[in-house]
Amino acid sequence: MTTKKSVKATDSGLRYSLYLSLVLGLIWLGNSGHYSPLLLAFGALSVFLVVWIARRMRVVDGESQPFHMSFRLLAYYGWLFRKIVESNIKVAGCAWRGRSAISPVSARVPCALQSDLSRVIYANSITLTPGTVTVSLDKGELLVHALTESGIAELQTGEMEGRVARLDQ
Amino acid sequence: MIIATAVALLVVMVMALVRALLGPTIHDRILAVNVFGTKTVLLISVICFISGRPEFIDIALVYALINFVSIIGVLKYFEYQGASAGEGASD
Amino acid sequence: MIESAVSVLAAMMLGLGSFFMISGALGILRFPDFYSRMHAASMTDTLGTYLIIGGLMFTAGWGLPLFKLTLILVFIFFTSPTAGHALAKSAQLSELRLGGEQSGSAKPGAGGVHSDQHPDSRDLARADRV
Amino acid sequence: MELILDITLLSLLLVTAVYIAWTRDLFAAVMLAGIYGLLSASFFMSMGAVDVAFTEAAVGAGISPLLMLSTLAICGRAQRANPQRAILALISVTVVGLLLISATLEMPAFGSPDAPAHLHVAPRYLTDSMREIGIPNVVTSVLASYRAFDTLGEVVVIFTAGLGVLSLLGLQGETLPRQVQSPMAEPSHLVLRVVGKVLVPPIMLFALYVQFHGEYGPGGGFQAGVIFAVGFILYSLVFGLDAVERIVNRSLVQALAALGVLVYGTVGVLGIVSGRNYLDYSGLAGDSVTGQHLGIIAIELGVGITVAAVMMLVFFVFSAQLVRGRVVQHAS
Amino acid sequence: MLLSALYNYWVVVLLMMTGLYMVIAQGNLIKKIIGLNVFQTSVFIFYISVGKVTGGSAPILSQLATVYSNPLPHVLILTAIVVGIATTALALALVLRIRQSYGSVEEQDILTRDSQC
Amino acid sequence: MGTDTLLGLALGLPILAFAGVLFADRRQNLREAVSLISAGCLLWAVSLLYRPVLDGEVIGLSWAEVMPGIEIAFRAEPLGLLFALVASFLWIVTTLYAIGYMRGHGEANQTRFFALFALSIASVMGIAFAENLFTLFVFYEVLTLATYPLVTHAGTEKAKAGGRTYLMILLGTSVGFFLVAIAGTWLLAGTLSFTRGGVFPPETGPAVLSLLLVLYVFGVGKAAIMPFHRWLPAAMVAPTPVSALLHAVAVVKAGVFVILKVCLMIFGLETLKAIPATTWLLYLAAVSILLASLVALRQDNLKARLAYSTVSQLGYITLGALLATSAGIAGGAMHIVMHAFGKITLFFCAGAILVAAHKTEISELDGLGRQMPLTMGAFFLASLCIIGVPPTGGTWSKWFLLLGTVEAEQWLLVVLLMLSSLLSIAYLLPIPLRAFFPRNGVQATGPVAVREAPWPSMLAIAVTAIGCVLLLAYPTIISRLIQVGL
Amino acid sequence: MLTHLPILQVILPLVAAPSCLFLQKSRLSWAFTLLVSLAAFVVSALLLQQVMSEGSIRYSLGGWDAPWGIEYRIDVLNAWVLFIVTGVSTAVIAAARASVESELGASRQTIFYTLYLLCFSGLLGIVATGDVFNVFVFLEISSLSTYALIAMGRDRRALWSAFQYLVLGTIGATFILIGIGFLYMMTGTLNMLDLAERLPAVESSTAVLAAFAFILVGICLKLALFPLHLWLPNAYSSAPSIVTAFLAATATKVALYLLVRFTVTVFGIDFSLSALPLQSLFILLGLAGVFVGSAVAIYQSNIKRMFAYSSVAQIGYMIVGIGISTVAGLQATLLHLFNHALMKAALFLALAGLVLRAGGCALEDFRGLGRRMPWTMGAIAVAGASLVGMPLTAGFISKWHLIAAAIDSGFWILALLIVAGSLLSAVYVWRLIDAAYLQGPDKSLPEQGRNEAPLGILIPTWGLVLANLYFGVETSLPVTVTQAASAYLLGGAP
Repeated sequence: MTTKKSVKATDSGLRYSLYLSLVLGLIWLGNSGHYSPLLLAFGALSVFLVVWIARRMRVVDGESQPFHMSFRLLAYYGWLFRKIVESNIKVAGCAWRGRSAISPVSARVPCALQSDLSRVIYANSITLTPGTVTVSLDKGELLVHALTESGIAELQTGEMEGRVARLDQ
Repeated sequence: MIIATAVALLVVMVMALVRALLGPTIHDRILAVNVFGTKTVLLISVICFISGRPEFIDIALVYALINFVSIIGVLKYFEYQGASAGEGASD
Repeated sequence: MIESAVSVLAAMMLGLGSFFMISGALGILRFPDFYSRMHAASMTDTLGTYLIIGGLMFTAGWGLPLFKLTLILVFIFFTSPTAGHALAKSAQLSELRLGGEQSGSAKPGAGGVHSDQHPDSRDLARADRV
Repeated sequence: MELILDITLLSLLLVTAVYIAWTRDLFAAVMLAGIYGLLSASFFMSMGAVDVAFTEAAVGAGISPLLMLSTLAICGRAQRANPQRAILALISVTVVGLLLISATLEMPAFGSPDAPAHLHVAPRYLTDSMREIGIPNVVTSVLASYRAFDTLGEVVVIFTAGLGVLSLLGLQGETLPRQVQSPMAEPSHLVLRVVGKVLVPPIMLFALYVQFHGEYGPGGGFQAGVIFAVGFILYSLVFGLDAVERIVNRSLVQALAALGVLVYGTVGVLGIVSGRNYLDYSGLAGDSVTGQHLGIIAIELGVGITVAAVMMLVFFVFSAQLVRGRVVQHAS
Repeated sequence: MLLSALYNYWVVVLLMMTGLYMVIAQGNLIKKIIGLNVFQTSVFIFYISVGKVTGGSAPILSQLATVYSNPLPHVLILTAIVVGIATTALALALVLRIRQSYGSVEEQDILTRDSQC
Repeated sequence: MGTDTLLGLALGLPILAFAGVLFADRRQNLREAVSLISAGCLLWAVSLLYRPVLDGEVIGLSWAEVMPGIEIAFRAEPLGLLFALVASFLWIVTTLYAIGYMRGHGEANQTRFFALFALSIASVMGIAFAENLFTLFVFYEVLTLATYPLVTHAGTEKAKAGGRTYLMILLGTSVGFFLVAIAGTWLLAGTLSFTRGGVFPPETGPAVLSLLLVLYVFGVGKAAIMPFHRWLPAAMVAPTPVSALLHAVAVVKAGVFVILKVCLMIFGLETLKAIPATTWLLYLAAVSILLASLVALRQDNLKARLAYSTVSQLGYITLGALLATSAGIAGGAMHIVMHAFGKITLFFCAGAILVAAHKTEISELDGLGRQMPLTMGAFFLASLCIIGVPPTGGTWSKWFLLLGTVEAEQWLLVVLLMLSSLLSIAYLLPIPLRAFFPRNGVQATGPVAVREAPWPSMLAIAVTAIGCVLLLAYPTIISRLIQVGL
Repeated sequence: MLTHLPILQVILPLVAAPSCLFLQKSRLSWAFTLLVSLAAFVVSALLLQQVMSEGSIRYSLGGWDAPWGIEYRIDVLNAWVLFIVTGVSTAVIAAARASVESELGASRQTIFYTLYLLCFSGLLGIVATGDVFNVFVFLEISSLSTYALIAMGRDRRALWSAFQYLVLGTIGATFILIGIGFLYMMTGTLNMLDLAERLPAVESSTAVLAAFAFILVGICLKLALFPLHLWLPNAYSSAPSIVTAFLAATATKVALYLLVRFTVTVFGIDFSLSALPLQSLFILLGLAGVFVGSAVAIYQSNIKRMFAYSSVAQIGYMIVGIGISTVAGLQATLLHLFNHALMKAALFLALAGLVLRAGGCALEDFRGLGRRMPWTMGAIAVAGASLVGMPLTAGFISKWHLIAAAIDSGFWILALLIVAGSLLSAVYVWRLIDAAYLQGPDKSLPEQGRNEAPLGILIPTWGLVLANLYFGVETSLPVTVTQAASAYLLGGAP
């Protein structure tokens, strides 16, 4: 793991746990329909307990709470959703036309992203678009399997990688 | 319309089950189980809405959670096993 | 007036979702080898699920169930690619080697996947010999 | 509509069960057992048994396939071909089956509201539980108050199973081979690690949510305990067994398991101290309804703690066997 | 019609027979445990279908529903599921120990190795 | 001294002796002194009881109440006293004989012999004075267990096999039939105590009664009725004092005594007559007498012949009991005494021959009379007593038995009795006669050194031989007791 | 405090089990278990005394009355079986320390005692409860802890027999669950007395018949009745000796209690007799159990396995007692329940001492034992005599009542067969006594001096042996209690 990332984690550990407790509180309130004082107290207690356990597990850090990029992330997800719908229609077509339409191919796609989080987002978004699946994630590249060559070609244009890179600044 | 989706979900589950039963390789079976799991999540949510008690969708969330963890558990089995080591350990 | 529009939208989304669902399932059954089936499966996971849950959201209207449905949506949004990725990785590690080992160039053709030869039964045979 | 759903689910169940019996590949059998659990859970859902669906999902589809898989990892996947005593089995099974089928002919029709089962004891629960115990989830009120002693038995069963597994597998030399990192922790599993880190806290919070909302919706001590344990299991799957052992070591888990049962037992004894019978919560607070309320929350907590502790204990002991199995492989 | 009235119970019986067959006939210990699970789950399904009232919704009191299905079988089955998982966990632990000391999980091997020494 | 304490003493003394012998352990003289003194005291205590029992005084003791209606209790009544008198007297004589025999023969672990001997006497006392069937059954079992180690005294494989058959038959019949019979009686009659004139309510069906009777007769294995007699010759493996104990003093006598008490005090003479099974059992007893005598005729080994003769003589007593006439019962009781004295003398002589001349087969005994005149003389007298000929007391018992059969109009049986007496002459008398007048003229030339067994044994033989003769003269001691008992 | 006796009886060991896990030191956990067992024994004695004087006690848990909440009903039968189980447990645990330490090693002691307490509370829970489903739950508690306890045996065969017992036990328990499900479906209630009232109305339907058949088979599996007894010899011979001592004396007895409770109280004796040919079925199976059990026991070389087969035979006797199905027959069974518990506990404790000293309990270890371990062999001899049914021992009393019951209802042949069975048991007891006393020690073994079992084992063993003798002579307590119980159950007396 790159040293740069660990420095950032310690000084803002508190910030991340606050952010995590905020998210958890939101989930609790959203879920429980009953806001009696007793239940709210239990809610606070359990949020506190979970945050404490999460800190012991050293799970609370930049990667798990990417609040620094949350707004840009939403925009990216909007764009990603459009991509998903597109590739879905393509794959549905292949599915209906049957075996002849598909030409499965696998290739290694270079990926220049530094931070783990961005590489994970990039890998997941490739898998999310149905035509392509990230098979393995190595140092500098991704092994991707695609249903059709067009899928691979589209990836190699690097459009998605650029968008993910922009998220990281 | 919900009932139509419920029927569609059932059909998909049947197809997933067929793939699980036929599946030549083990991974086909795992894939089928994964698909089956997510379809059950949807089926449960649809059932909640059909029976007019929408507040029970927590269960659907638990299904998704359990499905995810069991898939990870299965794949962990393969990590420890590895295709060859699996049989080696069995004699 | 608005409810009828919302319910029509919901019905349409549910219908579309079911269509994608069934096509994905069809893909799982018809595609020749494991990896292509995975694509079909991830398709049902993504669009099929989002449309159906979206439809349910619209039928549920504002309230507690809406939040729960969004929670489910977010959860599936995170877990299904990870599960897909993990599945592909473990397939890669065990017997279904991918041909992609060669250089980075995209090699046309079915790649090195030796798909249709029922490795499962061979797998069992080896186990029996033990 | 319910009928179609019901019949298809049951037929799917039947097909899966027959295939499990038929297949010789144990791995496929375990996978199908997972599907079997999911199917039965959705059947319970369509039958309106919400809590049971919750539990069956958590247990039937979650925990038991995991445990079976770790056993399979050590015991190997092949099953010997010839099922011996097949004919004897078939005969005895068909005899039992025929006896049962002959008994079903005179059973009250499925779902008929005037079957004796719904007329004698059950109506009081549905009508009076809101007045006497004041919580909407009738199943939880019956579970935790009317038949609280059954649940105490249930908790003790889980505790016994945990101890049994511990006595069998837990005591074989505590030295865990430290140096063996879980294979998941290598860089190539980046995706899983990051997503794991994102997911673990919400899972645990959801578990606690289920714990405390046992009275209002489906859920309760047992389901919460299992989900809490699933959160920890996910963490141990992703970050390795010794990472988990650092957070909550084995003696703490044992203590927690015992603590849960003690909480339950002492809540009962409080009933006696407050001058009523055992496990009678109405004496715990001013008026009897809040007393019941408090009592139910307390015992649900006890159940949750014990179940979570035992599930974690069992899973850790099993994966320790797996790790020991793997080390032996490498060494030999 | 007759089919819908008793279909549940017939499926329960068939599941029970499959489970029992697996436990008795299959030699592999893990298969026996899976058989035991199937057998127990069929009993759960029986209890729940006894508790079902047509048109009755889940036994959680709310304004939305008036007719509820019978909560008592649900409570019983919650306990029975716990018992089932407890037995399975213990059985699997036993299988592991048997595998370590006998070297196999097939009933025949165990019996032969038992009779030898 | 109160009669109850006397009864307690009679029961307690042998147990004290048992403890004393165990305590004395290695020290030989102390051990023998203890058994002799306690035997003497026992005889004294029992004889003191003679007068009160004769006057019909009720003497009873109750130890523990096991179950409602079933208790361990004792009562001195005439028949029991008779048996106790015989047993205690013969205990002294046998101890005396055993001292000589053991010293002469150098037997191993004698402590065990004397201790278990005392224990069997204790159980005999228990049987004699038992107030009800349950107490009787308890001591009956103790007697079997106490005598088993004596039978396997030698420790050889043959002794073990003999012991095994001994135990199997005795335990088998006692638990198998006797216990079931007792349970049946308890259920039908409601009580197990011995009462004059029978316990069964009049309306009990004859079928059940005959079933019970058959169970009783076969249940008492010690009475050695034909199918269950094999343990007696098998027990012959034991050393002579043990055989004496078995055949004459305790075991066999207990068997027939129980038969007598059951017939008299449980069924009662009238009911016994009415039961169809009685006649069948009578013929069985007769057959067993005849067959045993025939087999005895062919035995060459001296002790085997004596064993089979015991089986046949017991047949007489059982026959007497089953005749269901007062004379028959009297004859049976008398024969217990006569047979005891006669058979014990024969066994003592057999022991003496073994110790002095190391001979066991009858064919080797030709011309022994010259070397062992006293033993052979006693042998002759004792055989007369067994046969039932005037100079010895045996005549009385055979006479009463004959009277009984006549009274019961069993003419066939009368003929059978005559025939069996002839047979007993055939297998007993030739032994002493050939000892004094060897058959094939092998005249031992010149004076032959008289070598007899050690003096204590000879004293015992003399006492019992004289006893046989005295019984002819003074039968009244016994007959008066029996009259009161009937 | 006295009103809470019924629940204290079960809760005491139940809550003590988890707290026992916290005491890490083995000696402490042993003392704690002994204390709890003693307390439970005192409670059961008080309960028995209270029930004998005031009649049956009702205790509704959680304050909810009978059919809705769970209810504890203690009548003479419950109190009697509770008294036996707690008494035997106290004696067994008193002797447990040395034997458990040698057979289990130091590390597993605390877990052993915790599991023991769980099994103990499970058994008490089954006996005390008046609710049918509660029986199933506590049946599972006791069975699970039994499987774990058996699996702690030394050699690997313990694991295999534990697994076999688990499979059969679970099938049995699930059969009982099916039976309970049928009963609930037909009557709508789970309380035993409520069931007894509502069953006659639906008696004719095959569902109730199926329920009866299923529950019967389930209990007979747990009871190790003749055809379903295959798990018992393996389980008892490979388990640690203390576990065998406890199980042999209590586990099958509780299952027998269940059989009596279901056939008499829940289904009613007349339904049970008419629904299935119960009378001839039980007598036949019982006798078959007696003869097969004793015959096989004679040829066993491992003595623990021999006494396990003898347990199968003795259970056969009890089943015959129930088969006679008269007040006297039932009383004979309840008496034999008590006497058999005394005998078997004494025998297995003595064997524990032998295993501790000689390392195993094969027939060879018995050669010359009379000299090497006089007290232990003495205990085995007397307890063996009681097993055979010699007069003045407890065994005789139960044999006597059984024969009397058989004759009373006219089955003369049955009486003879029962006695023949006890003769068979005399054979295999005699093998031991013959080897120990009458055969000289074989010369090959070095002449060991007298190494007697530790006092810790001898005192409880001889306590039980003396109890065997005491109750052989002074039988007022067992006879009066069983008389009241069987009269109450069958005779309809209050």
